[in-house]
Amino acid sequence: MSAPLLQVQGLTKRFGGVAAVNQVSFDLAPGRIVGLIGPNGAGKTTLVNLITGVHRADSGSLQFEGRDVTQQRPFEAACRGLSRTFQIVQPFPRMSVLDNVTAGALFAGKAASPAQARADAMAQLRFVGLQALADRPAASLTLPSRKRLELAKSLAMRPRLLLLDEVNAGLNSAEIGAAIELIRAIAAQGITVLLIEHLMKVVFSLCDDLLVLHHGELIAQGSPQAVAADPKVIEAYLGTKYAERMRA
Amino acid sequence: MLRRSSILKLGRLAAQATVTAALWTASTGAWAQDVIRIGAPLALTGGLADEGKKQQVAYDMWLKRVNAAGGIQVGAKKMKVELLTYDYQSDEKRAQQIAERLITQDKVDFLTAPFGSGHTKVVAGVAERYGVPVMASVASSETVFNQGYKYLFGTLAPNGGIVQNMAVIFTRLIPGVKKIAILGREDVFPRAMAAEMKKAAEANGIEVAYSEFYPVGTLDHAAALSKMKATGAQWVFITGYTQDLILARKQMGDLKFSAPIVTMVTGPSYREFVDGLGKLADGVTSASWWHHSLTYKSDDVFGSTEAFYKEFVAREKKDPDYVNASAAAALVVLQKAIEKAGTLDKAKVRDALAATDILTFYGPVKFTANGMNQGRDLPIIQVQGTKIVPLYPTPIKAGSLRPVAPF
Amino acid sequence: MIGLQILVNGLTLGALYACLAVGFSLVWGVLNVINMLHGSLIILGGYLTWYAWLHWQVHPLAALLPVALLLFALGWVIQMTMINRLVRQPVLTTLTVTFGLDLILYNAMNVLFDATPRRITLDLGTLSLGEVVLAWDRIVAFVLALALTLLLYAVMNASRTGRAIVAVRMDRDAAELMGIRINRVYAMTFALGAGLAGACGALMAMVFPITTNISGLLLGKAFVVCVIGGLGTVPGALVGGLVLGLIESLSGHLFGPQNAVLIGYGLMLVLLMTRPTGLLGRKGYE
Amino acid sequence: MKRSMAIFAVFALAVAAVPLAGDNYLLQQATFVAMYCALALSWNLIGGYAGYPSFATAAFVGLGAYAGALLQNAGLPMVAAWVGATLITAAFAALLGYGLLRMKGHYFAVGSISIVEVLRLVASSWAGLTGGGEGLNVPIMPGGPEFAGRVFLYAMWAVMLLAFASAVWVDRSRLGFGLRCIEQNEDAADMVGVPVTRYKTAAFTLSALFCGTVGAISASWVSYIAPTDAFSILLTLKVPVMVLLGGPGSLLGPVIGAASFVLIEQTVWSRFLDYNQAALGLVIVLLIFFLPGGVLGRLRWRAKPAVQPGAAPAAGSAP
Repeated sequence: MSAPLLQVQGLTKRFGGVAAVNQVSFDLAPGRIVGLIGPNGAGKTTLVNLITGVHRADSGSLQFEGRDVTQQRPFEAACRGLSRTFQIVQPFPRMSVLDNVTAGALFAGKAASPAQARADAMAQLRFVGLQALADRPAASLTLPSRKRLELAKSLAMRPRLLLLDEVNAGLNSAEIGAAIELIRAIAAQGITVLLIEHLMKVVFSLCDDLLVLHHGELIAQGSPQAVAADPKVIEAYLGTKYAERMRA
Repeated sequence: MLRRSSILKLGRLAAQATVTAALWTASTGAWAQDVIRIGAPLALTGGLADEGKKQQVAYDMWLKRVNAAGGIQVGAKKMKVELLTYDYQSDEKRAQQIAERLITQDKVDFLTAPFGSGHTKVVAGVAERYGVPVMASVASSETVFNQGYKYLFGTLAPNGGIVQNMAVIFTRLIPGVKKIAILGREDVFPRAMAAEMKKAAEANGIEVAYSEFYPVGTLDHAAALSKMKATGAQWVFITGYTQDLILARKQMGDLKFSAPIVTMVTGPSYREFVDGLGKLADGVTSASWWHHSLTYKSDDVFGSTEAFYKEFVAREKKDPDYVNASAAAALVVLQKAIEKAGTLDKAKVRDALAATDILTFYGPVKFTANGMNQGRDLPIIQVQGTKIVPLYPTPIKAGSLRPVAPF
Repeated sequence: MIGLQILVNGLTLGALYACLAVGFSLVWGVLNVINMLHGSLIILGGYLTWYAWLHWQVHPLAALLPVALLLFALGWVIQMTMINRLVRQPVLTTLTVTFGLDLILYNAMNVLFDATPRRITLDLGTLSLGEVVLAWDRIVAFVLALALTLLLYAVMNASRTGRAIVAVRMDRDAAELMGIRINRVYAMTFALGAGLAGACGALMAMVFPITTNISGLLLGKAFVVCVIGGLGTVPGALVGGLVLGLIESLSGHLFGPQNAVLIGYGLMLVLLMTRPTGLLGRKGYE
Repeated sequence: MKRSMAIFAVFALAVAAVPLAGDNYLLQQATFVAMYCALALSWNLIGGYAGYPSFATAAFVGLGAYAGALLQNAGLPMVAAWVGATLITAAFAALLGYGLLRMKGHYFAVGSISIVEVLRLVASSWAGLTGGGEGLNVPIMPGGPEFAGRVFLYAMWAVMLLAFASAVWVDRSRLGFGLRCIEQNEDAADMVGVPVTRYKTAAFTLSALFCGTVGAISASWVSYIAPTDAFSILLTLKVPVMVLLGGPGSLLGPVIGAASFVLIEQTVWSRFLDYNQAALGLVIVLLIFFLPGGVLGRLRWRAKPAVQPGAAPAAGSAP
């Protein structure tokens, strides 16, 4: 197994007494799709915020590609190839779709010049199928298109680790199918993906491994089948009915 | 290829420019007839709005009298006088802009300077470059006149002289004055007066127990006054603009802080100081460059101090102060110089001004080498009841110094 | 003992600063509008009170309420006609509009009253407690500052309008959904702010020489008090005022009047950088 | 982009040609126009592009004036004093920016306007160095009024050109793009890899740079400075209004805004003696209601994308 891309040791974050994330430790190997599941309020988004420097950890450490990044700021994380999408989409409203993605390419993607960045951005738009809307202002997009814009922007940042925060929330089943294909294509480019997801269909069809978070603590880790059989996970999150269906 | 929108825009900009240019030429078309044009930048808004209005009233009184008498005798013919006024909003850059405009655009023959030493310096700087004589009616700090300007003349005597007399007279009249507390406003004239007072006090053996400055924009003097009270000084000396001094005197009342001599520079010489304080103003001494109870007779448009006083009271319903008198006197002196030179040639009028040695309703005016009116015994005044009473010099003495009533 | 006198000076000055800032803090806190008109409104209140005292011998304290109501109406008109349409605009726009209005009001007062300093020469005398001396008009200011703050606190908490204002402050859109007529609430808030400015002006006429020249200074003080005290709370202005009064009084004594005001600003900048919500600041407006 | 530069070139030539046509007063008007254009262009970098409404312009102008005057009095030749003043102001802005730019919106506005007041008080109380309330005299430049008029016109004109050039560079460069991202959504910009603090401080320092030069030049021009005049709250409020009149966040907006504002103020101010301030106030209020996007806003019919598609790739603009 090659050196882990991301090593998390004893990461803890308290918001006024409540331990949103408590002593979480795990490693992410490069090139794999890892699912991060858990009930609402389990601390999934907080964990992502800690990894991408939006919040500062109270204790514990983060190693990315062998370098200690515990105290990194969001833009440093982005430039190191650690990009994320937001649960609530955060576009640059008055900029065109093309410029939104160009921003990613120009800064984190380290494009040579604005013109070069625009070319890379156009490529990403074609990849996610938004090239027709290139000139439209980002604010005018529908929800699924916005989700794809987020994806295109993150890809333009040439990430090595992509954190997708419920990127399929609010999509209908057809759109989810397309999204799964898209994520599989992204992973095929050698990008490691950490997927926060509630839809078990997506999780079990895409992920190589699973991390289960509950009350800020990591209660299970391993292949989807093993995790689904774990009584703690069933009791905390999956529910007994689903577990039986899975085993049958 | 410039598209339609930019042509449209250029067109509008050009149109806007021509319109404004037309407006300017219209206003300056009048220089053809033979009229003496005097430029007057005044602060009608902003921090000095109150003082600016005082100059405006005085200029207008002189102007009406001169034109009523047919104008100024320039050599063979009498020429009417036109006064061009602009509001420089107590803003230094605007004052410079207006001086430039009056000289180059409106082609004025002479200029008057705005209120205060700072802005006088700015206007004088411009006038000096063009060689246009400037009459400064309210600038009394040496720092204005030591710039080597040849075309600048000021009717106020140097402010140093005022405090010297006070130090001598007050200590003689009121025994036991051993300590003085000085509070000055950090501004050109008030700062100079506070510094002069410190020197005069030390020269007369009075211990300076407190000497501080307060910045422009101070809304409260309690801290300084409390400290001054603690020094037990018998003489309190405070300089500033009228609103600073009204506030300071009121706060002295608030702190039950009094001293045998309370001197506030140039507050009491203004009517609004007495109106604003009522009985608190009683006993406050000050010094001034002029007082309406002076009895000068003069062969100028006003004829005598009395006549100027009567016309001012009739018009403004209150007593004139030194700013009104000095502003009118500045134009009287200019008129005399023009008549003496017999021409509007700026250099000749300048020389006539430099050689001025006349008596006006405002008092004797004789310019020294740097253009300032010669120092002489300046009136020391005290508020007694609601009247402003001159104590010195002897010819106008109308009362004797009374210590301030303790609380 | 001069220390006690300094403390008293600081508190009475602080009370004045609180009066001055309470209306400004309300408008900034609730409407998110920096009201550059506030200084001139205080001066207008002062001029009206002075005028009533000079011509009809109305005692300033008696004139306080009518003047406040008059400015309340003026505030309502200004808000309804102009500010309402701009409340959602960024700070640059609202600040610029109120700056433009301030120029108009300033010029109008300059023409009507001209800039000569005026003061009501009504001395309420002083109160001596041992060596410490207190002027009655400053004591009245102290009482008024407390009264205005308590009144505002009561209005904000007890009355329906008050709760509406708080709701709007917390979340304008949600409040609108609850059936609160936003424009009326904004008009009420801006008018209340103007009324408070009027009340403060009436009081100032006894203490300060009223002249249009100091309208900018009063506005500057309101800025500092709001930042120190913190937005979003009624007692914010009171606490901010008292703290600033004490700081200026103390530093005036220790470092001389030259640096007193400077240190006040210095404290504000430090707070702005470390604790922008100020000493008491919170999101809502309780 | 090309069109804006062409229009600006024509405008700059017109300003430069004034000495041929007009008398000294017109020349002085042109100098004021150039001065305010430079200030508006500088303000636009932080107020327009980055969306941080700064009211610190007068603080930088005043600081530049005092630095320039003190250097000149210390014997430096005039132009060297101007350069020195510019560097001092830039250094001050960089230091100040680090602290000030942590605040946002209203707090930033209030924080920046209080800097003007703080510097005025420092200039007033540090009498030993700055002459305090007495002010500071600056040696009058030799040569007659015509010569002086031209020197100061072309000095301000040069600063205007430099300010425009830096605006063009920023508009095209990575910094400009990053500032636009910050203006629209600072958190998203952070996530996308924009070094937010560094870019904001750079924009703030750049916006202060030319204000310092303008201050130093006007000190030599007026040859006398005092605290209340050097740090003028009126100036610090007028400059953003000018950019609002023209159209913030664009290249030409500040120039159109500053030029028209100075012209409006001239005609308004010279026509109404007692009511000029009210007239100016009315103009500002009407401007906000009827020209929300500024002159350029009104002329821009379609939403212009932030980076001109197809515009020639900016040669060598990758810093």
